Amino acid sequence: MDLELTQEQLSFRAEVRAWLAENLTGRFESLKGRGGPGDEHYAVDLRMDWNRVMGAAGWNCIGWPKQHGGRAVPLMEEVIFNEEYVRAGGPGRIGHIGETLLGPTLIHFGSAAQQQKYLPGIVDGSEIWCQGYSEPNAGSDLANIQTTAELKDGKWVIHGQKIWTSLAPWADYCFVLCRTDKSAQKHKGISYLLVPMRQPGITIVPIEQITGGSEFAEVFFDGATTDEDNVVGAVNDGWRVAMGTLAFERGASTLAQQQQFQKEFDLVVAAAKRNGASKDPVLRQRIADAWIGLKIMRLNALRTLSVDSTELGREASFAKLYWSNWHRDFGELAMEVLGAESELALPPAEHGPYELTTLQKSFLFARSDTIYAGTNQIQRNIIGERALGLPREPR
Amino acid sequence: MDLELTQEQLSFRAEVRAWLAENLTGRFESLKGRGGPGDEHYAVDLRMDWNRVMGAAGWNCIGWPKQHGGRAVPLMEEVIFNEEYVRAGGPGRIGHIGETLLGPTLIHFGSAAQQQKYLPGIVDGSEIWCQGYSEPNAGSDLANIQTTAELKDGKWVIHGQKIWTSLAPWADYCFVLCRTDKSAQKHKGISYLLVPMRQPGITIVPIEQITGGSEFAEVFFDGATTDEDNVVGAVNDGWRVAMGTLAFERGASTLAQQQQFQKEFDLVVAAAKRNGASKDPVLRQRIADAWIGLKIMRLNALRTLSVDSTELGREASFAKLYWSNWHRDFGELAMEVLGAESELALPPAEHGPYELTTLQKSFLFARSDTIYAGTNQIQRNIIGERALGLPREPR
Amino acid sequence: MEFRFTEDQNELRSQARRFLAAESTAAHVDKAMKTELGYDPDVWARVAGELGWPGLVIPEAYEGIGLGQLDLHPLLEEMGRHVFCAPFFSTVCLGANALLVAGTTAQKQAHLPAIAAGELTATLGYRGPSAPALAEGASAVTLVAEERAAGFTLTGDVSYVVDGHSAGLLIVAAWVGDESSGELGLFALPGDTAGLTRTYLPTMDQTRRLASLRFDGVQLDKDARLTGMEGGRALSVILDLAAVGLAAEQVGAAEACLDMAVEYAKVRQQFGRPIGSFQSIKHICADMLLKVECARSAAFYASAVAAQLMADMEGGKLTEQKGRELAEAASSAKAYCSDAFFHCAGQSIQVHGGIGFTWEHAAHLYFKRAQSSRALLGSAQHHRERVATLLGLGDEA
Amino acid sequence: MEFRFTEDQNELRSQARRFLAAESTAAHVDKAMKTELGYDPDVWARVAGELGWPGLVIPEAYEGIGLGQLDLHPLLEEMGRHVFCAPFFSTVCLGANALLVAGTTAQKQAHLPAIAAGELTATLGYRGPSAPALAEGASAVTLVAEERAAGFTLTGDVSYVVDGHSAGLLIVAAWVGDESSGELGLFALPGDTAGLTRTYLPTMDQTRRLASLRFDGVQLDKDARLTGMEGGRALSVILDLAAVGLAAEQVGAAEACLDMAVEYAKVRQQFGRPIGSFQSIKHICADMLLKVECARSAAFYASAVAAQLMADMEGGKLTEQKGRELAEAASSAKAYCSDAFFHCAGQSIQVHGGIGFTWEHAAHLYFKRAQSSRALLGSAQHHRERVATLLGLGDEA
Repeated sequence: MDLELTQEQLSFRAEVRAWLAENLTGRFESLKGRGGPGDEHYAVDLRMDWNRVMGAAGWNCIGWPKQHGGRAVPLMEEVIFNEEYVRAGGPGRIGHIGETLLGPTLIHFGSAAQQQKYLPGIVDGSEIWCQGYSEPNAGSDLANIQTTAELKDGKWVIHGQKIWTSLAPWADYCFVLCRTDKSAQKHKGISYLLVPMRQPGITIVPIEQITGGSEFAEVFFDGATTDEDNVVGAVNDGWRVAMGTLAFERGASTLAQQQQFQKEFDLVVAAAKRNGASKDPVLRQRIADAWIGLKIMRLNALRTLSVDSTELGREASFAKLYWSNWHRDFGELAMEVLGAESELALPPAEHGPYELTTLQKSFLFARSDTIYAGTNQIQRNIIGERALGLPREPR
Repeated sequence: MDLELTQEQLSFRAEVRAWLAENLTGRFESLKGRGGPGDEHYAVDLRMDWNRVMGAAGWNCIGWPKQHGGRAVPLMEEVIFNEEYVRAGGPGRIGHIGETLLGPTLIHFGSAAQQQKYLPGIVDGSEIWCQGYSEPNAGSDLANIQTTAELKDGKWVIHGQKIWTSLAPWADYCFVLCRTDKSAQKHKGISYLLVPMRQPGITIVPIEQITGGSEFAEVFFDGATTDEDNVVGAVNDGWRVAMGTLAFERGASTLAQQQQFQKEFDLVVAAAKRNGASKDPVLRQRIADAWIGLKIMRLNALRTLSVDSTELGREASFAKLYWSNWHRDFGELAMEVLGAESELALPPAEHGPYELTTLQKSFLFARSDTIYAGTNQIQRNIIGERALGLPREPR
Repeated sequence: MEFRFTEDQNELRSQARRFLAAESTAAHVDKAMKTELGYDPDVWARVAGELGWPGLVIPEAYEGIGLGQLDLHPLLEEMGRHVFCAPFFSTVCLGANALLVAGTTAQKQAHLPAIAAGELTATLGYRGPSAPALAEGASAVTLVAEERAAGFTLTGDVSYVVDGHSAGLLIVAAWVGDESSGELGLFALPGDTAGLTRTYLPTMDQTRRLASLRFDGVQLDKDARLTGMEGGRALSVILDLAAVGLAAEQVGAAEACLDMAVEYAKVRQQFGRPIGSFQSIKHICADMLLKVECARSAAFYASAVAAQLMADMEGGKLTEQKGRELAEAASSAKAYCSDAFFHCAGQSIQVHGGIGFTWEHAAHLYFKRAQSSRALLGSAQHHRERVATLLGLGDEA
Repeated sequence: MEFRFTEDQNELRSQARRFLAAESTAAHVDKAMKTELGYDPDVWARVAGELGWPGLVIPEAYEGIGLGQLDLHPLLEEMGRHVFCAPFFSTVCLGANALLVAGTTAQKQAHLPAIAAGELTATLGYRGPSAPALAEGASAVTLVAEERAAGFTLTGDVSYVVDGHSAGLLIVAAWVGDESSGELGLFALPGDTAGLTRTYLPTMDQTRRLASLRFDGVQLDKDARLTGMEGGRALSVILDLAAVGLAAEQVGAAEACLDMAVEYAKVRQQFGRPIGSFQSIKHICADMLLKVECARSAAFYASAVAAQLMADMEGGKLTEQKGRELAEAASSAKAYCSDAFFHCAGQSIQVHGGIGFTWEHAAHLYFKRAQSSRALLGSAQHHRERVATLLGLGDEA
């Protein structure tokens, strides 16, 4: 075990830190600490500018292979970048769906033509992607999607409805799971299509969420089209491609998220010191427990990063379950520490009709953490079946 | 709502209290507070004597109809009796399986001959019963029993194995669920037999449990017999009879149990006051929480007792889940309050090789509370399906 | 011994459920919570006029209906169940109770008939904005009442006052002289008293309004002070009564969360079967049921103790013992019901999945209400600590 | 940056698992735990002779193998996994560590080679039987060492001493002069010193022995006092090292509980399917996995910090900062691993159903060990409070 950074890693960190200090200023100052989960629809246009500035300096997609425009840095450097980015207050990455989901999918499953057409826009920060997976009747049971695509005159014609699509109003493209063979069994007959968002036949309806914001949207496809060759992998083999996408996440961003949580934790400690809760032995227990949990989140991620990708340890299987539950419990603790004050939203004069504090947003939004991207229940099934080898439920 | 006792109830209580004060003395003094769950094999012979003394004074089966030897007192009087009994330190009732399970079953489902033959021995305290339900492969899935009974020459001949049978070495009779029609579906073809325990073909093997005691036993039937007419209800209709038995429990003893728990709680409070844990704000929270939980246990039982038996409220559906989880958590709290001292068993000179304190036994035995008589998992299924009407799992 | 609702109480519950199912729908709540007033005055007028609820526990001598705190219980459960936006909790559980506990006959006569008639709303404020987070009751009071020949001068702040920006009658707790005097006084004053500034405070839970009150040397007559009971003791009893009322509300709201979750789990299909057939969802619902019913036991019992105490007080034979019983029952109920409601509101979102955290679905209203109810009148932790003290823990040395 | 076990550590683990799978079976444990000694001396002789484990972290200068605390980690995990009954924890984690931290070169020379050779067992005692339940570390010490010209006279009691009835070498903490002096001393003495009475204490967990020591004016020479580091600081470091070791043990034991439960859930059939296919059981196991791996992260990191600290100390450059890091890591690990092991031991019984609470099945051994490990060296609550203090909570005013 060696928990120290190498000389190369230290100088990489210095480079990242210096660049951010120099560039995340001026008109971008207002973005600091904003645009994360629960806040993804904040100042999108400015964040798109920022995304292009990042791209021009070569900071998008640093882990990608060089031939696809990346820097091919090792995983630990990606971690260091993400940590520095959070430390500097870097805003939620508007291009993250392209960089972490669609890009790796195309690199792995896409044709050379697809790679040439779509990857540069992600790398230079000019094009934004969104994800079209969930549907009203395909949540935990994702394979139950009903959106269809039919090939007509060299184009896929799409009908159906997607839901929980972040950034839909701003995205240039969407990767959409569609049923392309209705006669096939559930997991078969699905194709993975790349669809331009700015066309007739697509209607976007924002979903107002518990915080009053509208990070997510419903996307209705009513005869929207995409070219025949915009299918990733083979036709009717989209399920395998989609599952591949989910496997690309290997913990580099978990550490950045852990650091984001650390910032929220620091806010709670500051509040406790201000209002006297820090002297209360019962709350001290809970604050210490949260701190230990946060530390373990980091250690788990470091373990995940330290194993070869071929032998992903069991500690990777529960990362989502762990952080989402930690964050849910933490939100509750934050409110308890604030006491009566926990109710007070931001004053109406300066802010909108319903503008919450950072900790209130965190408290509320954390309730979705245990639901999206695989509910707690689904996560426990996966851990039980894949990591422990317990038998599946009879279907 | 009226939480006061009536004049009649007050004088009944005085009568019970006076009798116990006069009789639970002398040679029975050593029984005080003993023989409860986890301790049922304690001083069985003396407790059998005590059971006969109780019977002679008319205190066994006071809720039974008069024609069956009871006093036909209302439910609230049963509650009062049980509470006074616990308050006086009355030992675990050695005849409780006969009084609360077999007796009501015979009164409801038995023939007149069966009632005349078996009920008097329960009422006068001379005969002890045990229960033959669970088997190694029929725990949560009770209907999966494999013990068979075949009718030969006017006698049922029994082969198989029962497990978790309390008081087996001392019992005169056992009520045994046997498969009497192997060709029938799982819940059909089961009969409810009354079997004398003192006969060849029955082998009793005590099971040593976590506390070092042996409250339970395995009972092996290897050609044991019982008369043809010792079947309760119709042949092959025993499942219905067995389920009926389980429904007879309506909370009168829950209140006595709550009071038993109150005694354990008082021990913990005394320990906390002695060793300073009572000044610790964190443990104070947990002690208060346990007290509130105990109070609610009592209030739930009072609600159950206050509704007509035909409209059993939902609060009855979770009594087992509630008290077993309370007791489990309480045992853990007890150990935390004791701190380092929690490890110290009783000194070896006076006691056996492994003799635990009351709170240690409670702590350990509570781990079986969430398992026997329907595990937590089964209880939650029952609540979900029966009280809330949620759909059953597809089988 | 009987521990169940009477026929009359069940009838009151049915009446309330009928009315609120029609007049406190999700659309009504959404509309009301976006106004600064926080409720629909027309609906409130009907509540007072047609149903007489504001006068329910006001004695007939003061033109009320003369029922007890126990009869309030089913009503409050239903209000919680429907997230009813109205100044009922503030006016009845805080304001009217304060007058009943601490008012003189003249003071009761002056205000209770108007409250019963629905013409006057009222509330109680006690917490200073600068009070430590964990302080509660008297120890959270920072307002000071200086005694003059002609009356009192009130200076300082009170915050977190339920419906404090709109209530017609304000009752506030203040230290007489200063805090070191240890003498707490309760004062009643009209909402539009000169020198008083009221500020509406936007809250995370928009279904219950809070306000802050600034007293800038407010002059009150001598008879503004409620002298029917010593101020510290009175504040404690009033807050206990309010906590019992809040607990009842929490029970009804928690049950609404359970019911929503169960209904959804029966119809929502995933993997070709209703999600309620999966053990994970089924067991979540089972645990919610347990908490709802345990909460009901605790709150209903507390309501019974509250009813007895009020009866004893009317009969002029209020004992220390009864006050202690109320404290124990109220703190137990508030602690348990707060946690139970919060648990159910959170789990209801979990069972609903994605739609559970949308604004469109009512689940978020309950979740926010659960959080705000938990923080109001002292946290569960505060109430458990109080129970520990009442059990005599820590007294030994 | 690398956070994983090395090849050598994995090899050590495999070796340990092979040996213990053969020599620490359920039958061995059952036999050992029924003796007053608490372990099989023949097996212990083999552990020392064949495997050299007692000398693992003893420097080569003192005839040990010279590995670090980090290499101890996989070994302790395996001992926990097999509920190994042996004086390893007492001799190495308490005794040898105490000498390494606080001993002079002469004292190390006097005892460590014998420990490494397996000829001498050792332990550390600090808690007085009359210390308050929540006191821990120095504040739990009640033994007094009176200073004389020729040495020290020790009077008083030490209890809860792991293997205290059988250890060849006892190291005890005592107040020098009296408690008001604030000066803590550590003293090493042979188990058979005159004036010392040792009493074996039967325990709920029979797999780890406790004893009480009565000092009836025990006379010790001057050089019995360990003077390599100031006593109070040394005790704190030693107890942190021991807590780290205990945490590693807890990880292995927790994983054994998980493995047993999973294996059983795969084969046990009810309702015509393996019980592990039911979500309720599957999710219990998933949560156990999570706790086991999180516990491992916490304990392994703490072992790394312990290894660094020992290396720094050997190099003569131990800083305040490193001591603080160890305290933080040790208390975090002990708090988390205690709760994780207890959780897993309890849930393993639940998954096993009826057989889980029989004496015949090993589940009860783990459950009792989980409870005793939780109580040993300070409760999870104590360690969380310590973390809170280290975070600077409560320092502000």
